[in-house]
Amino acid sequence: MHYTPRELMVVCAARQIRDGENVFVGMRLPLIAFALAKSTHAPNCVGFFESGLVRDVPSPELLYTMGDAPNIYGSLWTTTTLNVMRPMAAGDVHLGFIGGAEVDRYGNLNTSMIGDWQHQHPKVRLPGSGGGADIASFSQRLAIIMQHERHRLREKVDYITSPGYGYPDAHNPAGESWRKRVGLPRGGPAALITTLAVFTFDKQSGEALLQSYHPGTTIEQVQEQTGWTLRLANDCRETPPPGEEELKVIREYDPQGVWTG
Amino acid sequence: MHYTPRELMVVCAARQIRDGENVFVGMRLPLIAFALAKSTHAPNCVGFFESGLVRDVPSPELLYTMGDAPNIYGSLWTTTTLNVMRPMAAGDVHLGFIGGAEVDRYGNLNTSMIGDWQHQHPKVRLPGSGGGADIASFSQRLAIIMQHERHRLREKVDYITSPGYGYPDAHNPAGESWRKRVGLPRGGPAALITTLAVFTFDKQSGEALLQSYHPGTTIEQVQEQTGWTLRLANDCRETPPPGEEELKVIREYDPQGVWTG
Amino acid sequence: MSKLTSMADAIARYVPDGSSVALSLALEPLIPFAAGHEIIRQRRQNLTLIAPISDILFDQLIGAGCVAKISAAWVGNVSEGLAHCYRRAAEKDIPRPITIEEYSNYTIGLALLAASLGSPYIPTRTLLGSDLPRQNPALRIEPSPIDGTPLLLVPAIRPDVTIVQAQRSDEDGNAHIWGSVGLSEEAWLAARGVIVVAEEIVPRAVILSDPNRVAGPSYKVRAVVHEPWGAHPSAVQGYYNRDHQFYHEYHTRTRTLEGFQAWLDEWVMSAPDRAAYLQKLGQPRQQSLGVKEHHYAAPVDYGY
Amino acid sequence: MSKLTSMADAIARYVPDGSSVALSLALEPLIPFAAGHEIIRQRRQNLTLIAPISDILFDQLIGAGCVAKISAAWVGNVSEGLAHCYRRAAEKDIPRPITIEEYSNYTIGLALLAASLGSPYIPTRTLLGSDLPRQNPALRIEPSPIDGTPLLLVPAIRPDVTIVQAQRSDEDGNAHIWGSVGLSEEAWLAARGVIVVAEEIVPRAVILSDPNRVAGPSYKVRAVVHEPWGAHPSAVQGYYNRDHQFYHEYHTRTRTLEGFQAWLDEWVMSAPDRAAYLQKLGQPRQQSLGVKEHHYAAPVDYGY
Repeated sequence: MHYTPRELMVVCAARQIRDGENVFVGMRLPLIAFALAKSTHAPNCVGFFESGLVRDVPSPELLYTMGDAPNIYGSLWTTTTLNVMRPMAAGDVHLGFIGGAEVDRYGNLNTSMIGDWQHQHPKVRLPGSGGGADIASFSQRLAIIMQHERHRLREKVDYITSPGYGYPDAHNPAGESWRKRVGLPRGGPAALITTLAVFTFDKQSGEALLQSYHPGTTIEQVQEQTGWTLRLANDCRETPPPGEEELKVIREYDPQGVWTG
Repeated sequence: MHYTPRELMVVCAARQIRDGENVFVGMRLPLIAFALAKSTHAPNCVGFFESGLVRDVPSPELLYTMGDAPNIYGSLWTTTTLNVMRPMAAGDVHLGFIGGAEVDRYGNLNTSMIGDWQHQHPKVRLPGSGGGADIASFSQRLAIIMQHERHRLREKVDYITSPGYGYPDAHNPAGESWRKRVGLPRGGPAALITTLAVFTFDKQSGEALLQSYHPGTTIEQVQEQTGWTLRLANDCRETPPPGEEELKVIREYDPQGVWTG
Repeated sequence: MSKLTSMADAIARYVPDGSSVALSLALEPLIPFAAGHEIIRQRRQNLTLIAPISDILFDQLIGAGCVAKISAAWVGNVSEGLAHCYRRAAEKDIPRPITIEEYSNYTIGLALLAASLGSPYIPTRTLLGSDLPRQNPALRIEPSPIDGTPLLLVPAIRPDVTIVQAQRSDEDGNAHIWGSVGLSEEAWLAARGVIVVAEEIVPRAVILSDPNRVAGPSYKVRAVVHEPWGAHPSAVQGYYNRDHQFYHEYHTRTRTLEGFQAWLDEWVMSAPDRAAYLQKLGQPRQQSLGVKEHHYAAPVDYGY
Repeated sequence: MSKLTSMADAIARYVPDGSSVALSLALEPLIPFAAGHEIIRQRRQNLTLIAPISDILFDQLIGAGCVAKISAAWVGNVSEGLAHCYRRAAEKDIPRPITIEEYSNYTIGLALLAASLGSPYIPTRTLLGSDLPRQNPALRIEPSPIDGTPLLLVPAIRPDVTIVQAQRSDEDGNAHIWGSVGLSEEAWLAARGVIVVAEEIVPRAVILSDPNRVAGPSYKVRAVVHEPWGAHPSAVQGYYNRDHQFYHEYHTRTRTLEGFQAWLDEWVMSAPDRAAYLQKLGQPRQQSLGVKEHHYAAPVDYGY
């Protein structure tokens, strides 16, 4: 059955959600992933939206922004931005989703500036963190969703907006121990989901491991489009394609393919 | 025209309120003082209640507690305790009222413990600060309302719950400079209103000055009931008695004399 | 899934001996007396009680010997004055010694706020120069790293459980509270778990029709207890008014230890549950406390 | 006394050159575009803009040259992506250089919270290991006085004025807001003054019938502006929906400087006020954005 790369990404994102989890949901693909997980394997997950919303059923209509009126209607709690982020800061959010312009092999994410920002004007000024850096700092697991292009998956990002596993230095590795060193309370990237592949992370070294490559691509093609030398997960294999039921839910939610086309 | 000591105290308290001020209102007498000021010289004052209320008209019925239902009805804002205290912390409350079990010549107030609390059980355990210590710390002016008895107006209180002007030490005076030294952002006692008299305070030395003694008492009688040697304000005189209009408002609000009898 | 349980089960399961419990958070109204009385009946021990001001509920829990520690701003009887059991415990260790960590309303709020923010403390300028920082070992004074001026640091307090009295809730713990809410929101967000005690259990659709009025996120709710008049003698806006006379009677009857024992036996120990309590209170008295005049909120449209 | 004024007067009096302005606080909905456009028409200079995320309003104010500094978490076009004027200013100083102090949504919220609490800063554990503390000189990392672990200290931000878009308000600035409110409450309490822009002006009794829904204390309100559709193209729950197409057109038309100028002239400079803007927008488009289905909140009784 035919499907688009974005539909596959939504399916991969949904598979990150476990039943009963508190999920900090971003816009676009994660939003649809939340809807998909709810109606398949994770009926009891709860979605948090930084505009000030908690809801446990997908919005009745496709959203262009999380603040759209249909997302407020039927929510469990409509409140302040701080109020929905406070539980995340305290450790109650299991999984957070974010996207970015650049990511590096340690899962550090840049959504702020491309270029040598410390000494001159940035080459490209991106919108910035939004809630991304907070989600990356506070959620127990982070799932990153990105377009897979060689200039986006880099050895080192120009600017760390959302901390992943940092970098190794002369004496210490990246990874969980780096997060502890800098003072982050928990968490770290659990998955990097791209148009070509899915990566997991080695929490000790902090490095991305190729977990699966999407049907129609090869490890070689993924390497070509990746700015660092791939390390493979032990069970690295082809990404299981979407099931019919999964595609059905996605297309019911986004019939025009606004986000998944 | 006859009036009770408490009615006179309410009148004296109301005279502390200036038009247009934000007033942190306590219970009992200050509450009636707020109602009196509103309907006489300060129609535009606004009342703050720590249970989480802001209102600009007195409650339609006499209150036993600030959280009574009639006090919520018709309020400008019903919210959290922190939300009504935040403006006070930021300096927006002009006048705050509190009562206490003990006060000393520097306007330090004790509502916590009588006796040598540091080395043994307290002789009397009082209810504690409530919001009192915050009102004393944050409001621009503090008005203290108390029963005038020698054991209550002391040279030095056993425990400072609500800071007034502190104490002098070997090198520094009490007063405004003491508040600055300990780090209080502003404020200090402006008036001590008792069943016998009204005191103001010398902000430099922090000492209470007898401003007026109530009709029927004398300076000597006030001194007898006061645990420190009185200092008189330059214009110390008899307290102007309540006007007819003032008593009318008080008795409309508290016809049974529940608080003012 | 429904979280509806009896009060007895909710307290038995979620308020074990030694736990720290935030309750009586809205100051004078919405005090969960029914929950407190069940804690007493189950003879809970070594509790830490957390609240801004607690009307007479804390006095009852202290007098019944359930309490080891109080972290609060005020323990008394709002319309009457002193709390006799609190005095006996603090002055004479009767029925048992209690540790008192004294806060102000603002600082106990900041302690709960800090926990809810995942922050170790909140700096403030209240209580400087007062004896509370000397009395309460949790509070500390440090120079500001920004300008060196003295700051009071109020460390986070994370209750094991917060008991919230609500007007109405659905079976999952999505609840509406209105009227003055005190520190209910901070305590809900700061706590590890929440027990909701509601005057009414309503369909989910009623609560979700007004999501801005919801008291807190229901994923934290462990139990929902349907307990009409569960807050008596305190007030519940739109349901019943404060029973001032009851507070007066309590004040006069509990001056002596024997008087308190008699009061406790009469109103708590010999009333197996809230139904029995209300029967004892009697219909006429409930009627006299009931709502005389309705004042409904203006309509609000969540449509699109 | 009534605080009703025209938008022109409100901006002229309360948003002088060089002031710091918090606006666009509810993230995507309730963005005060009408207020922003009046700021542009009055050619305000050297403003500091404060918000969590700002949809395209900040981009317009930057492109029009009103802005010297941005303290925000995100400046872009939520449904389309990058903000072209923001890029031109940050990358090429066009039309003028701007200082950017980058925050996250949580930390800009904490900065406003700190100001509203009268606290110099709030400590937190977000952003540690990120480059924001290096980019933003206001943020600093210090060891916790409690356990020595690193903490990010977020200093207070006190806006000169906060502009709040509300569904309804009375003439004194007692206002109701519903739907997601973002940081509106923090910004209201943190600011020196507040301008309320309301879809409807209603009698005081309507607002006071539901005091728990009031957005903030009205003593802070300097001006109340009655501006129906003042938030278009953003959404106002219960009044109109977000005009996604408008954001798309803006995104495509403002890629070039000339394109932006043309857009600005067409929608802002040559429309003297909101009425003219709406005339240009047209009835059919307003109708298409209007509420199709009403969803009213369940009744609430404040009676006693």
